[in-house]
Amino acid sequence: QSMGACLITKTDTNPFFVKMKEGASAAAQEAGIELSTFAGKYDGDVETQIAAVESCIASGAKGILITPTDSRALVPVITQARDNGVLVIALDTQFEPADAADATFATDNFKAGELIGEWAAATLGDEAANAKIALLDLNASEVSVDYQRDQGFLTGFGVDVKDPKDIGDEDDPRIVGNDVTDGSPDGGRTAMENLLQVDPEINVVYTINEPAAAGAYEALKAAGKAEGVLIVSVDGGCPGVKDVQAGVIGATSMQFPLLMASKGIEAIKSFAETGEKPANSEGLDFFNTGVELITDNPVEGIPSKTSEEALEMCWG
Amino acid sequence: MSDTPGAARKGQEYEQTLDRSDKNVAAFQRQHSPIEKAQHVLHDNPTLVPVIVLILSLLIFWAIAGGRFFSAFNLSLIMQQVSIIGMLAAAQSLIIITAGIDLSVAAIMVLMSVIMGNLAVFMGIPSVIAILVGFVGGAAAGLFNGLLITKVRLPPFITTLGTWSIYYALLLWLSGAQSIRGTDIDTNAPFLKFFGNTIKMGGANVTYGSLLMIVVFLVLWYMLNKTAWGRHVYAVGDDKEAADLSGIRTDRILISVYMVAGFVCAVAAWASIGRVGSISPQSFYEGNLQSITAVVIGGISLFGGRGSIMGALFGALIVGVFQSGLRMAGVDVLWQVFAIGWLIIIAVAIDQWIRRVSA
Amino acid sequence: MSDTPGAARKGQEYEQTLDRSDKNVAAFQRQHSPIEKAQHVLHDNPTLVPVIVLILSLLIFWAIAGGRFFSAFNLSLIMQQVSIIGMLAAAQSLIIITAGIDLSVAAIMVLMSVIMGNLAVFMGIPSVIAILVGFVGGAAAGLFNGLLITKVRLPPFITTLGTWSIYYALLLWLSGAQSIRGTDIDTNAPFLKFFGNTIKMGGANVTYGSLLMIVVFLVLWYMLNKTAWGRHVYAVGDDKEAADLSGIRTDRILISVYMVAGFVCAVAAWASIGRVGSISPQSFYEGNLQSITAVVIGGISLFGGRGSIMGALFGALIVGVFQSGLRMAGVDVLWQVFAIGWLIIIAVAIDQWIRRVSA
Amino acid sequence: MSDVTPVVQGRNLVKRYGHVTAIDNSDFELLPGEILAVIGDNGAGKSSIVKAICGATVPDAGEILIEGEPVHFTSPIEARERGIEIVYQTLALSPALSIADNMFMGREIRKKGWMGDWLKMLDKKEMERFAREKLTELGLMTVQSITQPVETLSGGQRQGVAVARAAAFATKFIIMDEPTAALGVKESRRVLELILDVKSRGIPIILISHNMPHVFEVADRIHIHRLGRRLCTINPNDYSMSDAVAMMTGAMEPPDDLRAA
Amino acid sequence: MSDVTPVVQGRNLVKRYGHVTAIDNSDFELLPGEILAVIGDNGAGKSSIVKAICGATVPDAGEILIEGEPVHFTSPIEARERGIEIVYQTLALSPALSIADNMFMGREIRKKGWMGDWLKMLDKKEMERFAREKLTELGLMTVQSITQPVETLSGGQRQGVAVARAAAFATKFIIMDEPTAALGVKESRRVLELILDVKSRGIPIILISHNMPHVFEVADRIHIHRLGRRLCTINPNDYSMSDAVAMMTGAMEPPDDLRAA
Ligand SMILES: Nc1ncnc2c1ncn2[C@@H]1O[C@H](COP(=O)(O)OP(=O)(O)OP(=O)(O)O)[C@@H](O)[C@H]1O
Ligand SMILES: Nc1ncnc2c1ncn2[C@@H]1O[C@H](COP(=O)(O)OP(=O)(O)OP(=O)(O)O)[C@@H](O)[C@H]1O
Ligand SMILES: OC[C@H]1O[C@](O)(CO)[C@@H](O)[C@@H]1O
Ligand SMILES: [Mg+2]
Ligand SMILES: [Mg+2]
Repeated sequence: QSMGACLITKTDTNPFFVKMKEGASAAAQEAGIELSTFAGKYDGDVETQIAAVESCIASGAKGILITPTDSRALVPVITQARDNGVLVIALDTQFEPADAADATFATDNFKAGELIGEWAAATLGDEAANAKIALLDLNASEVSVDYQRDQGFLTGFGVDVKDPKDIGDEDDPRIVGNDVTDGSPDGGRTAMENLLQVDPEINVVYTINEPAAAGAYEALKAAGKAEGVLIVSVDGGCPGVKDVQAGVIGATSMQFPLLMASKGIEAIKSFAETGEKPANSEGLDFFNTGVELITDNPVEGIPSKTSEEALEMCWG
Repeated sequence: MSDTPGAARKGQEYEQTLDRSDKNVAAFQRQHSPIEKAQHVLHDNPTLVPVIVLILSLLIFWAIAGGRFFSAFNLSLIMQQVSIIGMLAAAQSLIIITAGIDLSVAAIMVLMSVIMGNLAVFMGIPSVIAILVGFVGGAAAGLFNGLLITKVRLPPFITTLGTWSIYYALLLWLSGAQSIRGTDIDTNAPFLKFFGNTIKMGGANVTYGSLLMIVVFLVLWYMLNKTAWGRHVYAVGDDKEAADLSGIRTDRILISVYMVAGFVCAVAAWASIGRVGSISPQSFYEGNLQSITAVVIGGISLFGGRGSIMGALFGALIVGVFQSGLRMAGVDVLWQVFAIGWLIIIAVAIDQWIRRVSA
Repeated sequence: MSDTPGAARKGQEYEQTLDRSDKNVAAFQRQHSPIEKAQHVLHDNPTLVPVIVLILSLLIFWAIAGGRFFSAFNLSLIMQQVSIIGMLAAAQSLIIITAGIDLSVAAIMVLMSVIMGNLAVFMGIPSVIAILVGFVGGAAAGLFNGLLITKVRLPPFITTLGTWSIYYALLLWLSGAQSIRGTDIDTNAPFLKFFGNTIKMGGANVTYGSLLMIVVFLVLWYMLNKTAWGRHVYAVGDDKEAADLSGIRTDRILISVYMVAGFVCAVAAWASIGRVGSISPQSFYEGNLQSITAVVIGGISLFGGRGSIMGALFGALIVGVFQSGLRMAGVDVLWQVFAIGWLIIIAVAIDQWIRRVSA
Repeated sequence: MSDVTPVVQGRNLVKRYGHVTAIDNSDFELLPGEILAVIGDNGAGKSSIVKAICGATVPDAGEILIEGEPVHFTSPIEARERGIEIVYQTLALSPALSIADNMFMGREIRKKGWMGDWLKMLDKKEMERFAREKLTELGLMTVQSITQPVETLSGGQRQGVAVARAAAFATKFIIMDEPTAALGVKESRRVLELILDVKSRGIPIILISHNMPHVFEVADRIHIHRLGRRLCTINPNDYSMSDAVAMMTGAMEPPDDLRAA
Repeated sequence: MSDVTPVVQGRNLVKRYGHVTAIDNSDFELLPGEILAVIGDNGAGKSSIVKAICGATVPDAGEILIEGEPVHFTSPIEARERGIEIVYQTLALSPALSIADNMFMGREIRKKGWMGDWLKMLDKKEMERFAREKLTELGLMTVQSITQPVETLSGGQRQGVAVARAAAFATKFIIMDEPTAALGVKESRRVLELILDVKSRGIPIILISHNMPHVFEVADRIHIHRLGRRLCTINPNDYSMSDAVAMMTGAMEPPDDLRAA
């Protein structure tokens, strides 16, 4: 019987996860692993992910790669998987606590946010003190990626975030407001419009991911503010990098879903063969798959790559 | 009269006095309280209810959120924001008037926008043709719903619960779960974004999409109220069996209604590309329930046969005004959800209260 | 007979022959084809249909996905997986039998699990009391639905569309949009996870939650079929006006049905904590539609008054078997969604075909 | 009117539906042991007045006395609890339920002992036995099975079930609203016999009908309703059908001494 | 049977509903200019047979000829297009729509010119005028407004609208299924007058009724239906009501020469 593994992503509607799936499938084929893939129907679909983990246990898989759609709610079921001798690796999103999984391969999401925050502050220079910031977050459930990026961005920008796990408890007057996007373009557009209504002078826009950024840009364009507003985002998908090139997005933090996937498959393979579990990065409670700031307007002191370079590395 | 053959030719004896019977019909007069009078006026013009609710909510949020809320700019923005759900609500109204319900409208719309995008952006087919293919596709999806409902005789709720899954799976498959980028559309098929163009008037920023929504409503209103087809649609929703017996081809009417609704969804698909600026399989996941919400707040009866399609337009606008107003007043998203829940209940309760008077 | 006072005491003359009239009723015999015979058998035992579909789908997936699928372990896993939606479907069935629909069942359930969790885990209140508070809360949420439906006379669809938003907003608020961790529950209130315990028998892993689901169905089946209350529930769903006139307090029955349904949702809430192992405000967002799906696949008529609640159990199991089988066969989620869409359509189409025979 | 206390009496009843006044200050009495026919044009308010009497609608004004005692029914159940039964124009049967279920709707019999007391279990056997007995008594046992759903019955059979239900449980009086309207000659005859049979058991009946020969055949008194109120009551032995029709249609003034208050 | 070609003729018609055979090899004819009454017990199959004739149900076997020519109606519209109108037991009106809308349901008049041709705009004025005219002709103009919804009318008025609709548009024949069942004495009389009026315009009528006096008053011939088939047809001048009732209920055998094939 060949070695089985599972990949469980949040949804099938986000290019990021689709890419991850492609990467994992390719790596699995190479490694001689039979990979089954699963996904929730929407971001936050806890039950489908639980059922998927259970099916993986039932089918005798050696390892599970999962991007938990709720970092806490899925802990019990993956604990059960581990008790059954299955290696569980979190991708992209950490569990809470992170050591609920055997390992995590993820972007340092706080760092990803911090980078774009620092970049935005540096780009504005002295004007950063008078910035008007819009924060376009994921959804009402505040999962870990959501607050890590949001709070990382604010930290990088120089805002006091108070509780770093709570979105929206800040009282810095430069923050115009938060709104949710569901990580989709139509959500991004409506959220941007709403915040513009609260203050038309917004000049810095943080977005949870690039689909949301694309929607936000449409709203700014429609309001005649295509120029002069900094949009920053996270992902580094090829469409997003092209948006950087086109000046739609000022800077984005690139993630490496293919790396997460291939690392994950590798880990399962070596676990199955040697029983060895992967180790975390130094000083972190996860394995950092790296993050790169992509911008065509680099600033002093923050290493970054240009969109042209980034097009070589991007995914999707 | 005695019971012998051929003796019964002049009616019963006891009926002979009928010629002298009173020819008047009963007429009763009585005083009405002002509330009852208002109730009657509204009863005779039921579309007034959502209009009044709309005006009231505008005034309330003006008071709460101030001039920024009541600006031409913001009002035109609300129009923009409701335009897509508004068009879905128009399609939904048609179906609800026939006593049906369509849980698949949003899936049809997103599916068609993906098809238009794939054809025009990736396959290089001229936008106009891509759009036409989308229109045909929308009508075909409606036709499929209609056939299941009329020929297989499945209840509309069940049919569209099923086809919603089917259309949703198809759109995931066709899109490969990828969004089509706004800039790619701009370069390869800018015409897909046509309805994103705006007309600036004073402070207002009216998109073509907002105007399209109004046109869609006016056209459907005309069809429903000024043509024989429209009378038949109402008759089918009112009492299908009676409509059948009085010589309406009810199956044909129902199929045509689902096709028109599917077509309207495809029109909304085109407009949504202009609105969102890109094409994403994850958009409008809640569009079905949102369109139903607009319809019921607009006072169209879920039992069919009653209500004006214009109500759905006002219903969609009321929801838009609430969302915008609450946001401006700095209310959390979660309390917006809460408020919409109460809005549905209160709006329909008022409507019920008014309908309780007989004409 | 002539029309003079007091002369009409013996009936019409032409009726005098009635004594001799034929006392037999028409009886017709004819041959039936085997298909028609099968149709009749199924017509007389409509719950057989979902049972047969269930058995067929088990066999099909056995053939496709092999022994791993048909193992005791996997079958007991399917039971576990459907247990929560199954209980929601039980609550939903009750309501659908009264010709209603409840879009708020899942929201009530999650809200009650959040309340139980907040009380027991964060506020240190004994689990038993927290659970009882949840039960009372579930019944109260049902009562609120029931009052809107009977006293304000809102259609159930609209009522629960509204209260769904309200309950959903409340649960987001109470949970602070955060899940309660499994480990916190284990330390502070392990009893909340009671229904997550399993009995191992052979390879099977039967959770208490799966057994609870079956108990819930049996109890409701008993109530519906063996008590006067149950007869009244069916009568209300069948023809509310007739039930009213024949002396049923229909409003009271409806309110009791919504309360029982709310209570069952709260029971499911407790079980869901055991099932999920944690309490997540974003779980079961689609539970409403999923419970309706189970009910309709189980052959309960959306028009009310017809169908056995056991059908919903089989409906839920059929969906579970499909999902598990497709997953094991390595089919993508999107094609799973696609398959469930067709399953709904085909299952209900078969049901319609069978109902088309008159008894 | 007479010195016996009426079984049921309505005084100055009023019921409005929006613009329409369905009952316009009308009086009403039913005397012990009698068959009272109520006749009147379509829309005269006949159904409205009997509905007010049995609690199916609540009158806007006026009072109702049962055996001299004022009552305020707010639902048909309250009337039923006092032994008042009504056969509606629309029958009020649940199509998907069985004949037995329908007959016992709202007054089901529970099993004896703990099964009934604690588990509230119905005694289906007993209910079916009783239902079969009643239908047989009324010569209506042409139905195949007492457990068949009412929707599988013909219109005449359904009417039979509704009438049998009322006859089986009434102790005070029975109201029948056009019970023969949809029935054939033979079936109508059976219902009339049934009415006389019920009367012979001492239970008074209110019969609404447009069929003058039927009315004149069975009624002891005739209440003529016109434009929402009682015009007069007549004795069928004193007046001809022509007179009754003339009065009810407004072609003839009622004799002064019979005029309603 | 006679040498004139029947307006409509049914031969060996069969219609089954599951276990029930509603029409059992029955024949049927309507002759030019006549009023044909159809009588029979409840459930005998009267409604079923006229529904088969007008396309509301499709018979399982047998043939239907209109003026000697075989037809296969699959919907009431096809019958209607040939000038056949039917007033159903259930009336078949749309309660929320206006009187005028109901009268023209399925045969609306469009505006003249491009508005009608291109925009398919209805000519509401004209339809209302016509509807008012027809109702007035039939003495039914007691309704307040031709645009009021049918649900605001009394039962008798609704019946009037249904009958007026049929009378206004029929060119071949009209079927009326128990048109007076729910009507009062006065209202019934008006419908009977209307039937005679239609007949005098040369349009034959099929009248189903349980009211023997009505049947014997207006019918030229009486079709007696029993147990799903035509038992015989009789001439009301040759037979008494007692005979008809006896035959229809099985108390008397029909004379051999009249027995249906
Ligand atoms: N629920 C109701 N809503 C509005 N109007 C009503 C209602 N019930 C009765 N009416 C009106 O009240 C009046 C009296 O109606 P009712 O049914 O009592 O007449 P009726 O004498 O029984 O007539 P019929 O012989 O046709 O049965 C009619 O004009 C009718 O339209
Ligand atoms: N749609 C149907 N489905 C099942 N059975 C039907 C249907 N229509 C009629 N029947 C049955 O066919 C038989 C004939 O019914 P039909 O309505 O033709 O009788 P009828 O002579 O018109 O009776 P009535 O005088 O009561 O109107 C009855 O037994 C009836 O139950
Ligand atoms: O929806 C949130 C998700 O979106 C992504 O940014 C990809 O676009 C993921 O990293 C994250 O988990
Ligand atoms: Mg009446
Ligand atoms: Mg009939």
